[in-house]
Amino acid sequence: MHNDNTRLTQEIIRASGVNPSKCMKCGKCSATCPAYDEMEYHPHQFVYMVESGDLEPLMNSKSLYKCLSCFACIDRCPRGVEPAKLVEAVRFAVIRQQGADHMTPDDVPAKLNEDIPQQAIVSAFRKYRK
Amino acid sequence: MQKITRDVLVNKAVSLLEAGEVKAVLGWGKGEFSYDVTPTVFESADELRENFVWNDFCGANFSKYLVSKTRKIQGKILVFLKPCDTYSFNQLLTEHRFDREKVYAVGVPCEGMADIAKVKALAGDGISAIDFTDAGLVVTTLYDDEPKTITYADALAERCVNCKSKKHVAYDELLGESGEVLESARFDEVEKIEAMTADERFAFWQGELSRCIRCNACRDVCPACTCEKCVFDNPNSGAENKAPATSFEEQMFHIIRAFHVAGRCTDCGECSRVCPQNIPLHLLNRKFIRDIDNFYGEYQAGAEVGSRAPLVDYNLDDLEASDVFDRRDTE
Amino acid sequence: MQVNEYKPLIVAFCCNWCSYAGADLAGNNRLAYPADVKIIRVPCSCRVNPMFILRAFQRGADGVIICGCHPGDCHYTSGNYYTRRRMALLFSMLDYLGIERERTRLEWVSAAEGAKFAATMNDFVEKVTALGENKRLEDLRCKR
Amino acid sequence: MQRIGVFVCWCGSNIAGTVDVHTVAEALKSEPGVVFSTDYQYMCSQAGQDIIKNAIKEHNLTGIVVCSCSPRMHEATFRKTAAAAGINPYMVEIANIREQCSWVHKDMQTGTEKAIILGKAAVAKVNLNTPLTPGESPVTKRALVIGGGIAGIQTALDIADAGFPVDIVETKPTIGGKMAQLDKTFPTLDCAACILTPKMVDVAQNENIRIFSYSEVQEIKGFVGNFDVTIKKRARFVKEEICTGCGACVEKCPMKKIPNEFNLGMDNRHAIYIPFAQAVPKVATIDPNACNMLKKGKCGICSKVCSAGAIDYTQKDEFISEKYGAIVVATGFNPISMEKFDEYAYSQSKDVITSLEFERLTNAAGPTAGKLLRPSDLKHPHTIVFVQCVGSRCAACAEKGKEYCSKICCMYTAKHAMLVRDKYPDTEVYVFYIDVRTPGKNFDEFYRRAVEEYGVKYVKGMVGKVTPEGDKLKVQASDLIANKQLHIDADLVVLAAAIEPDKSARPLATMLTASMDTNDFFTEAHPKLRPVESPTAGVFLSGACQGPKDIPETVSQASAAASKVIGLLVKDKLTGNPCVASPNELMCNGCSTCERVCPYGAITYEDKEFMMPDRSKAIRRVAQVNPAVCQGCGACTVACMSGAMDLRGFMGSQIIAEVDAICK
Repeated sequence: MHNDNTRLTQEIIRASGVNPSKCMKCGKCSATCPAYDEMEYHPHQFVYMVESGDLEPLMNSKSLYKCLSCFACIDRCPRGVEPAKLVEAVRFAVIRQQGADHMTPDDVPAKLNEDIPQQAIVSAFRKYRK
Repeated sequence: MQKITRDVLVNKAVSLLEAGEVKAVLGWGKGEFSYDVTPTVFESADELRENFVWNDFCGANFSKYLVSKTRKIQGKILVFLKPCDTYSFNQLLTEHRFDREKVYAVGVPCEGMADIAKVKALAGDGISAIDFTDAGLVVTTLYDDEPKTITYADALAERCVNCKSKKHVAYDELLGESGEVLESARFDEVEKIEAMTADERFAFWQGELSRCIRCNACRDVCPACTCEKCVFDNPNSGAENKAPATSFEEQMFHIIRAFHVAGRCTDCGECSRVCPQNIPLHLLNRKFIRDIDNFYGEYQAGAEVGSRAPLVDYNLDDLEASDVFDRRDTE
Repeated sequence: MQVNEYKPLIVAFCCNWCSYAGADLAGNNRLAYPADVKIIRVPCSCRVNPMFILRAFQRGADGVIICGCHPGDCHYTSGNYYTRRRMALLFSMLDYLGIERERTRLEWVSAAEGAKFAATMNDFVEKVTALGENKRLEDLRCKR
Repeated sequence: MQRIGVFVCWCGSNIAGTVDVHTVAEALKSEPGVVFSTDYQYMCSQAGQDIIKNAIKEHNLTGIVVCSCSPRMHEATFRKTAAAAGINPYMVEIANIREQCSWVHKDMQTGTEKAIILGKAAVAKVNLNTPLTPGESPVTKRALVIGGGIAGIQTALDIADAGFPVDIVETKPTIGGKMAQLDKTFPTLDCAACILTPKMVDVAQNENIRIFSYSEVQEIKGFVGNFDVTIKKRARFVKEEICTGCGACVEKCPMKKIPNEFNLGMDNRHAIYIPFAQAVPKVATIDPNACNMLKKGKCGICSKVCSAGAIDYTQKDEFISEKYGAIVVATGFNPISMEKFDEYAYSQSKDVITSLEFERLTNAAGPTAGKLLRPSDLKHPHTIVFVQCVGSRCAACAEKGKEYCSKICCMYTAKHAMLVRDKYPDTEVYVFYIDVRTPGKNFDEFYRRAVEEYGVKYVKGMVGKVTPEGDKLKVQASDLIANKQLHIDADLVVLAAAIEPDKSARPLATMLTASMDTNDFFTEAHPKLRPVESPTAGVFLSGACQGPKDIPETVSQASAAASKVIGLLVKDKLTGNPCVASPNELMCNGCSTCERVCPYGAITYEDKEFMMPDRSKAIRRVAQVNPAVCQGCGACTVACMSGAMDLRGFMGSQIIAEVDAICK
């Protein structure tokens, strides 16, 4: 389990390209986050939890999906840590573990609809096909 | 074949000479054989019309001559520079080796120069005449009745196959058009050697360097080797040796020479062109260039005047000498 | 004493302010290292010309090591930074020529690191001894 | 050929225990140049030194090799011995057969063999030694201090008190610097003006000090002890010697809407102005960009009202050339621009201010006469938010901030917060911090008092954004300990802006050939042991130009720099280290490579005429080393391709001789 966790942590760090040890715990990401109040774990906690390998609660938390990817935290972080990229990487990790939520090319035509921007489907396809 | 014609060059030189703008012209002059071109100082229009040469054997880089010629000749000197020569020209200016005011630099476009060794290999010895036609070099030899035609591509010198730049980085006037800095495969051979085992590398260089006759041609032609007195000619330097007394000394010569031009070598390729033993000396220089690019960021000597060469510069977080190998091994 | 036991010849260039003092400290603390190491004092590691290194090899040295102040601690503020670049390039070139890379080394030894000096020399001598005599630098030309 | 004497020391049993000293002395006898060789128990003792002296006389020795302990121990001793016996002290070489031989090897045979080789190397070197004489250069007994803030003032006063003339060059119309703008000072809360202005007056009254205000350094030539400096005294259109500083001109000047730099643009001044009441020199200055008379030739009121007749519209910039022995850089700092920190709305709201602006707002001589009123509507603010580390410790945003800690912000913010709570207890004060850094005497106690006694609310966390809304500033911040996001309706937001070196520092460093770090702070000669000197000899560092500093630290460094300057100026002559680089002009290419690696700026170039190998004459550019500036590192010798540059005492040929002696 421990090894698994370490491997997963490293995978997340690698996939995101973020080095969480650059964080100086100033909290500016959380100060700037527009979705803060809806989160159980806040951006600075995110970074710390990944840094310390405390992934399970994070992956089970709804907070993951509260992040709007507005990138305000990336813009404001004085150390260049880029918390939003970590959030995205953790989301991917969850999706990979879920295994079943895949999208196949066959699913695409059914979803085509004037109200949904085509780009959204393309990116959903990219995200969920593996 | 060169696109720009001899007439354009000669006319330019003659008009500036006759107008008194320049006192002398540094250019390519007729040599003993048709493929033999001699660096020449022309001081009259007649000499120019008579002896000036412009063809696919005009590989010589004249920047170096400016060091001594600007001292000797009163007044301006016109010098013809191919794109690769302009880098050497700038590097010499960076090192204050001649007075820019005393030179009128005319940029000449270059389509790549031919290597006489390649021509000889294809046409045989005893070349009596070479004509430059659209189809290629038409070579007449003493032994064959029929002239042979060799394409320009087949005759192209190695350094021109891997031409790094068709851009003139310095000139007062440009004849024709300047080109661009090119993506070249000039480090491929270096990489090939790096990929060998230490034993193979040793065997390769032993094979190459053992042919050295210490004629010093590489040093004498090199536009980076303009020292007032070379360490190898200086009894107090501890490296003096005009001719090698022990087997080691060549290598000391070649390593030191490459080291002395490291960060200053513009990769003009003159050293390998003139080597009578065909030792690929440019592979030593390119090794340094490649290492510098990899370790300290890309640097092209002579690209601009006044740039700080990598060996007279440093960063606080430069790579450690011991990491040089780890870095390569993990690449 | 064994007769034909191979003893390498090691030349060590030490900067006056840090590494030479580090070597003295190794002496003060009686930290032994092989007598094959002969130290030449230079004001700063940046005084070491690649020609000196090649000269040592030419005259039969089996290994050459250069020791200087740690980066940031140079008595002359920046000398060792130049050394670092020069040696990185030189060592890389020697390796390119097929010379064993263990024969050259650049180490940072402070005046307080007597133990590091002795350990470095022990290690260096051991590595060079394992390689044996320095033939390649001399042999690069002689075969025809 | 040298006549060399070899002296092998036993050092009791320290050497003789592992090295057969007789064998060493015998073996070295046959080395080239050696005419005498002996051994003795303690060479460094009086008796041992006498042996050396006698041998020098008896055998007409020209060179000495002492095989003994490390040269770091007794090289100086034996050099003196040689000098006493009449030979040049630099003809002595030491073979270190104790620390680097007898003490690290156990076996007598090994030790002896190695000692002989080390002795041979020393003999080989001495064979090539030449007598060296240290260069001497005179010292101009006057110092230049660049910058007239507290650092420059303190340095100048200390140097002047020691009896040396000092000139201060200050770009502003008055000395005083940043400290003159401050209200109170931590941790004692003295009023800045009360402790600074008497010092400014001391400067004005000190006979040894000249002040060049409204001036800048134009050119610096020369080297330690002998700098030639050109100072540009900008035209202030007022005759400094005549102006009494009465201020009548200022009162009558019709151009009165010029942003007042001294109050950071928070109020206005006139086109003719005196920055503040205690300015030194207390003379008026006309701002040529604002004055109607200078711009359009219309007005001239100041000239009419000036009873002293000090106004001179035709005044021109004046250039003063002076010689100095030492130069002190005290160019200080500035807060960085806040324009790029959009999230804090500095450009959008007048009520988002920097800490320095806050100082002016609480200063009795400031735009609000010391009443804390917010700039937008001059109302008393009830909720104030202080934000720390704005632009400091900012690694990701090089274009916005600085990677380093600005050091002074924690303390001045505590001071501001405490003073507000003290004067206006009805005010709520928040301080958002990442870490509170308070190393310093009575510093942490001070900060704790702000929290414990004055009720300042310190919140661990940062402010994410500030949004002006109505007459409030909506502050969104995180409280990391409570794990909450806070939303505060503030009336005033104070940003602790990072500090950076003054913009004038970089061109000045170039003129001085003094080195700087990537942040444009001047580099010290040694980070621990020579913190107030620049690596360039004769250039000293005072205050924040070397790194962020508070007032006590600045003053300490200023006095330290002054003592270094005094130590230099008391000397009549400077004796250099003779082991310096020297170029062989015949071989020099003039290529500037050596100049680029020299950390001291010791190398310059000259055009000289030479006879060329073909007997023609040519002008060539050749390197010149200033022996008073060169420290003898040798970086240039390796950079020099032709080998024209060599290092005395460590010549290439000498080192090669040592290599050969060891390897043969």
